[in-house]
Amino acid sequence: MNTIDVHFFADIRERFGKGQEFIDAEGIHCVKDVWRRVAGSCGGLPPVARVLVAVNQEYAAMDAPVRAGDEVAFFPPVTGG
Amino acid sequence: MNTIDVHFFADIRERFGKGQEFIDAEGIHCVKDVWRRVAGSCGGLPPVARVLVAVNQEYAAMDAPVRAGDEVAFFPPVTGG
Amino acid sequence: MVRLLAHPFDPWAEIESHAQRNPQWAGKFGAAAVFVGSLRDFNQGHAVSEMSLEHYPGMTEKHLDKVSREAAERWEILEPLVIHRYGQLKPADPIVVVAVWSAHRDAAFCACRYIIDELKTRAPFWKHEETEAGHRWVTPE
Amino acid sequence: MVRLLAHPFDPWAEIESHAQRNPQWAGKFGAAAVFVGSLRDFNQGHAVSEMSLEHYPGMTEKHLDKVSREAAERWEILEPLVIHRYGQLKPADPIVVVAVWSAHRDAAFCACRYIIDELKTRAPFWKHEETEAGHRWVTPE
Repeated sequence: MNTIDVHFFADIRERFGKGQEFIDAEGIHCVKDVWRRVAGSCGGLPPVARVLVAVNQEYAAMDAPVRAGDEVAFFPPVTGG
Repeated sequence: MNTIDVHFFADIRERFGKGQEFIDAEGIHCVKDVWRRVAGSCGGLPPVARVLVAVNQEYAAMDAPVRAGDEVAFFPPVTGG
Repeated sequence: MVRLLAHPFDPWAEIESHAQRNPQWAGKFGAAAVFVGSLRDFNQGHAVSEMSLEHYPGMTEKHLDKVSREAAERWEILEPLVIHRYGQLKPADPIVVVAVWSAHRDAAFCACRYIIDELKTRAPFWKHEETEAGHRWVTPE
Repeated sequence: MVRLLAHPFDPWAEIESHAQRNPQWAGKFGAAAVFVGSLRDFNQGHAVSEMSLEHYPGMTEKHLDKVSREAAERWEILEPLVIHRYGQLKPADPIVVVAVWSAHRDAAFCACRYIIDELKTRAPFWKHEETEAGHRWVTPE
């Protein structure tokens, strides 16, 4: 498995026009690399400062390490409850 | 109506052996007067400091005024809920 | 609404019927905070087999009405529901329910806590327990 | 116990069945603190006719399990019940239930408040409203 499983939720999912994308792990070291790769294909994204990140379903920072097989998610501030 | 309606609750009721007593309002000016009058007929009362008082169903102090027609109650610390 | 009950009751069913008695509330509240107190079978070092709850009829209702009104003045809430048992209780019996509905959770929580705390420290109720070691009046902890 | 539901539910009936599923609890707890959140028909200036709740399957359950465990480590409580809706909701529909049983009321209140606060600020749910002015993603207040 040499890919990274990327998920998008809520308005970020809408802007990407999809909820999931698999990317090649080649050249990916941290979350920010993943964001740059997927954002390249998408205009009109919210500022990175307003984007929350999870790696393998745990909150993570933009500079958190990522490797092949990881699941990375991008989403806006949560509004449950 | 020249009487005062005195109520006792919980262990104080048990020590008095009754839940209610009417006393003559003559000579009664404050709660402490009521207490002295009823306690006269009863040994083994708890120290006054541990007795709570209500006059007309509102919490009151031992020196609160009392007159004919009033309802006065003596009870221990409450334990509801 | 304040109710004193001499018989066992189902707290969750009472809460549900209170909301149903107020159909105009539907969609207006976003939060309900509830406290239910019930009788434990063990207290202050002894197994409890039965409890009787004495109260001061008249003063109890007045006090609980006043505390509910105070809560509604301090926080933006709908009319609270307060139910309290008296008389003979068995372990696991519900003793008290305080339910508060509000647009927002902070108001609901604060008002609920305020009412149960005031009730516990000021409402004229007295617990008398039957324990393995005899009977006794409960003293505040 | 954490449950995510795609259909409407009765919070009070769920609380009652949770306690009944745990008959060994009877008489052991003296306090239950409960929070129920439901959908208001008005939010941030607009009438709301419908809402959909998106979530992150897998992460949501993990997060709510973790928060429940943290609460049980910090306070002396029985296993909390956490239920959260997702999918399409109508005004007045219950969204979330947090119920905590304990020997004592302070632990029950604190743990209940902790869980709902953590859920609101961290659990991966997103609300999308249909309002009189169109649809919109809800932003945190």
